[in-house]
Amino acid sequence: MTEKKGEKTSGNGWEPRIVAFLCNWCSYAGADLAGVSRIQYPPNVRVIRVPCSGRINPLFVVKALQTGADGVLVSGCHPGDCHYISGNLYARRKFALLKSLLEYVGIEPERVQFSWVSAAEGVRFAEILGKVIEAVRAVGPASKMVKELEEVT
Amino acid sequence: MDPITNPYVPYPVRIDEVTIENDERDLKTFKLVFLDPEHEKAFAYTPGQFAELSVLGKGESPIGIASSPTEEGYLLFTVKKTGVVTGELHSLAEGEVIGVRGPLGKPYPIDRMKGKNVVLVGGGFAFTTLRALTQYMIADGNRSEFGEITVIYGARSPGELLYKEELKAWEARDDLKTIITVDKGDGAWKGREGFVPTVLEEVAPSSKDALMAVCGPPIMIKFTLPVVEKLGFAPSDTILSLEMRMKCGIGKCGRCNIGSKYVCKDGPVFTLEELNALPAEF
Amino acid sequence: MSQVEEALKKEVAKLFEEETIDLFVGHEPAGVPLKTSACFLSSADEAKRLVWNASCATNLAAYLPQLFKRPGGVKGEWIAPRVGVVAKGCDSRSIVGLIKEKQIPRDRLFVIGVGCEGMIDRHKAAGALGTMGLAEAKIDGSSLQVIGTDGTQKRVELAEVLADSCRECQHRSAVLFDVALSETSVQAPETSRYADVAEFESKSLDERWEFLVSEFSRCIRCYACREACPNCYCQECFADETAPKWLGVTTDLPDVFVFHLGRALHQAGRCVDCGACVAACPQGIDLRLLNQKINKDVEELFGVQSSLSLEEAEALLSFRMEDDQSFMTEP
Amino acid sequence: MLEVTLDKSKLQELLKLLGTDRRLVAPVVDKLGTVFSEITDPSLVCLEAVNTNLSPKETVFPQWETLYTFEGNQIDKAELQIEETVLFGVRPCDARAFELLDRVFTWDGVNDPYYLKRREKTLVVALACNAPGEACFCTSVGGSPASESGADVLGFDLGDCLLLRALTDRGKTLLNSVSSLTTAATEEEKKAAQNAASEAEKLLKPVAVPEDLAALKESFDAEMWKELGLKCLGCGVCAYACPTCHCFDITDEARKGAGRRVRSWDTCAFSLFTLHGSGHNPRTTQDERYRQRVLHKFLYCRENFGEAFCVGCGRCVASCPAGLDLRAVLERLASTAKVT
Repeated sequence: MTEKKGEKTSGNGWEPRIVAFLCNWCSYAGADLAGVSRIQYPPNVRVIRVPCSGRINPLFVVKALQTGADGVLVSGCHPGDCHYISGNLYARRKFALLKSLLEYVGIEPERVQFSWVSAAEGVRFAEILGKVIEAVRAVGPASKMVKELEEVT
Repeated sequence: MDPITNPYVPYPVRIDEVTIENDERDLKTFKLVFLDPEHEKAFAYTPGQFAELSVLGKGESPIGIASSPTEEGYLLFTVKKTGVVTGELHSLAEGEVIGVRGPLGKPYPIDRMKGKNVVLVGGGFAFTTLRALTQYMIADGNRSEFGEITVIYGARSPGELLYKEELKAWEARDDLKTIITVDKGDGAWKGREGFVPTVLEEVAPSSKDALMAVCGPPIMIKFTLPVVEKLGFAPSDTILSLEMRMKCGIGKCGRCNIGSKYVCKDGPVFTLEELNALPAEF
Repeated sequence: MSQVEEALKKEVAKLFEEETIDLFVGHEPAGVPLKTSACFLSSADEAKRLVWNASCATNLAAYLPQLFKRPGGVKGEWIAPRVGVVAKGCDSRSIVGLIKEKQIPRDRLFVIGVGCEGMIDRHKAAGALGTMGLAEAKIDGSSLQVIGTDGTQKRVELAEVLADSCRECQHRSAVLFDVALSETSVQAPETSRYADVAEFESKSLDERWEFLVSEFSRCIRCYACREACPNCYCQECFADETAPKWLGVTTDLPDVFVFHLGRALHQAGRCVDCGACVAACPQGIDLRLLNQKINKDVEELFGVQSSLSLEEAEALLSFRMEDDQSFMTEP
Repeated sequence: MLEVTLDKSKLQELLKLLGTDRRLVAPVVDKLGTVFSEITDPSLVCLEAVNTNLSPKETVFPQWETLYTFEGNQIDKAELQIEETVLFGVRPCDARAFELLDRVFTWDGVNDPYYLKRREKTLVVALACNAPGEACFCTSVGGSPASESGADVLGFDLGDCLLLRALTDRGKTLLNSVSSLTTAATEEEKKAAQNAASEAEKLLKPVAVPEDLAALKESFDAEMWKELGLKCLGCGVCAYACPTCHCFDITDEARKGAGRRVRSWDTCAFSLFTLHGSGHNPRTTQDERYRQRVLHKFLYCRENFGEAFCVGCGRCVASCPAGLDLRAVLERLASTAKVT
């Protein structure tokens, strides 16, 4: 994510960059399944595998936005299916607050999205990701929280 | 931004050689070569001084210069892996370029040592600038300027001793008394065992016409100083080198002061007499 | 409030005389008008230093955790002191939170509860004088007389210069105490709770962003908000961590945002809206806008207000199977 | 000595003229009083407040600045570019602080190119005080409401007009460049300026500042630091508001090997300020850190620079969220030779 400002905002050529935090036990496998099943999903995503959606510190999402991600997708196991019994249920509370707070401060709600995808739901993963990418594409490149390192003097 | 005129800009140097110093592999010695001979000329130093090693993107870390100016053409720094910058340094290979900013601080009082007996007492990884001082004093042409030289150096275990090959060469010299000790030996260790303060007491170097320099971890310093005093070394003849958190290294950033003295510019080398006049805040 | 002040002094003196406490934490006057400072008393005669008035805005709970830490250099057995503290509604809620988070021991604490009619926002009071400094202030019933450094005199209604937190406060009397000196029946109307947040929510996305940019561009990263906050007791704040490094140390806006968003998120289910962060901010940043938003969401989504009782689980340390998930993306 | 008078009706014109081809920085009204800000509209300049909320040190020593940028192991060769600046409406205490900062940034002949370049490019137009602010004590620390130290021009507010006195050659050049707006000051006006300053001086409450350095040294072990340390929250308000505090940090910001090395304000009040990589910290408690701040200003700086690093602006007193009052601390230190 080091592209300079100019490259990022160039009109038609611009492709949204999505960071996806995926639970190892479900969504990550779901994404994998989508891959091996030859279900097409866009290449705009960088996947970060986490042991559980409960491991996701809301700061991961904030930090991703600050370092230039145009969108963030967080995906975990459906309620009741958590490998650690209830990690996703604790996480859900944090995510609800995070999503609301980011929109409240003025970050487009399209940029940060959450979903439940099981290991068997390759199609669902591809559909959700596609939806996220299109939503982010519609709001354009992120700029509000992005830390630029160009010279400032 | 020119490193010669701007004290915040490091000189670019190439890592010429990396030596793993200890069994734990968290101590490495970096041999650094200046890319620009003008910079090498500008970097005129004396044992006891330090420099900020700079890894762009990670930061800087103040490290004592382990080489002596008598070893021409390169600088040596022995670095312990403790944080972000030193961790990054440890991951670098020969041939890569880093920065060196300095030389910084006051060196050992070499002029005062001339014509006198010199006792150097070092412990663990803090031995680096004492190595520089020893190399300086035994270098061709310099040795005759000093009286008897005694080096007492200890580490936790044989595997933790720095500069192992060099120590052997020192031990073989007859114009240098080298005593190596470890807290606890292993099966193969044939040398001395015992803590540095105890060994110092046993060796009991005379304080007559002599200066003493002590470098080591705080706990070693604590138990060594009473022995130094017992041997009759005056506080003004006892020299220590301090460590302190630093950033700028040039007396501006306000981080390393002990009372009105700044370790970066007034130190890191102090006499015990100077330290005794400062508040106990280090 | 002067009767309460007298009662407080008596109570504290008694606590020392009866050897119930070793240390008392209260408010004493500071060197400038409308400002008080935490004070740490260790004997009955010192009780006369205490004050209780509309400038005791400091949340004293912030000072408590340090008192229960073994001091450096103390070897062997160490017994924590028995600490007394005067607590208005918000202080007492913070105390509840700190007990629940095991930062202070309930059994070494003696809480004197007092009712609170709201604390003066010093900046608002001084603001009545325009850009002049505040040389003197006198509370006179329900009004406040302020005198500027140029001699200008102004009279303002106390209600107009109360801290924003106090205007919306729902819990003015201590929720946890060993002895209560006074209670107060004054309470903000239920309807006005979160009024400031609701108003902000009604703005457009970009208006909200622009407003916060203007607020946060004043931030000088002094961390007064963090240090004044009873909840910010972390040994190492995420803002100071270097591995991972969450944010830079500059006042570059994205860094400032990460700091304040991170801090607000760490307050989720814990903030009692005491206003300490706002009062501490030397730049007048409206930090409540973020904290109260989270408080509002926590209450609406999970039905919890922070730290009202020792028994209730904190919002983010619990869940319900049926928690709202309407925010999640479906194909 | 060049002394001229400017009718206040021409103040806007003066500011406009000063801001031509230069950056003009002056106080404007902000949320909590006034702050120094770059001026594009001179009508916003507000000279009424005694002290700005934060000091003007930001102009010569910004909260953060890029020391240099880099890519890979290459440091950008470009030299620092600083705009010519006029800093207008600085109070004499703050101007005096520049003179103190100069000493640190040139200490022992080691020059700080960043500070010095900004300082060299900044003309300081100070404005004498007619009345003290809420926590002012400049006269107790060697200053005065009309101190001339650190400024190029000193102005006096005489009601309808400003008397402007050139203090340096640069100041003289500056006043000459605006001579179309000014008239030579009359003897009466000069006298009025002197009177205003001495009247203001009378209004300042004296604070006993400890003079005996040996006694200050003894105070290192005083009990009072413990209580002050309990009160001190360990934030950076006092240091960041202070015109003479100058401690800083150096950090790198980079992505994939490209980025910048920045320096930013830092303070001895922060617990991590002196933390060693080894985990050792020479100042583990807040009382040690608060003591460091006070003794650095009133003992160590005196030993090193011959003067206390405090100009009596009172900002630390007015803005301390814990209600700590440096004046009271000084009184306590001064009250007894050996403080317990």
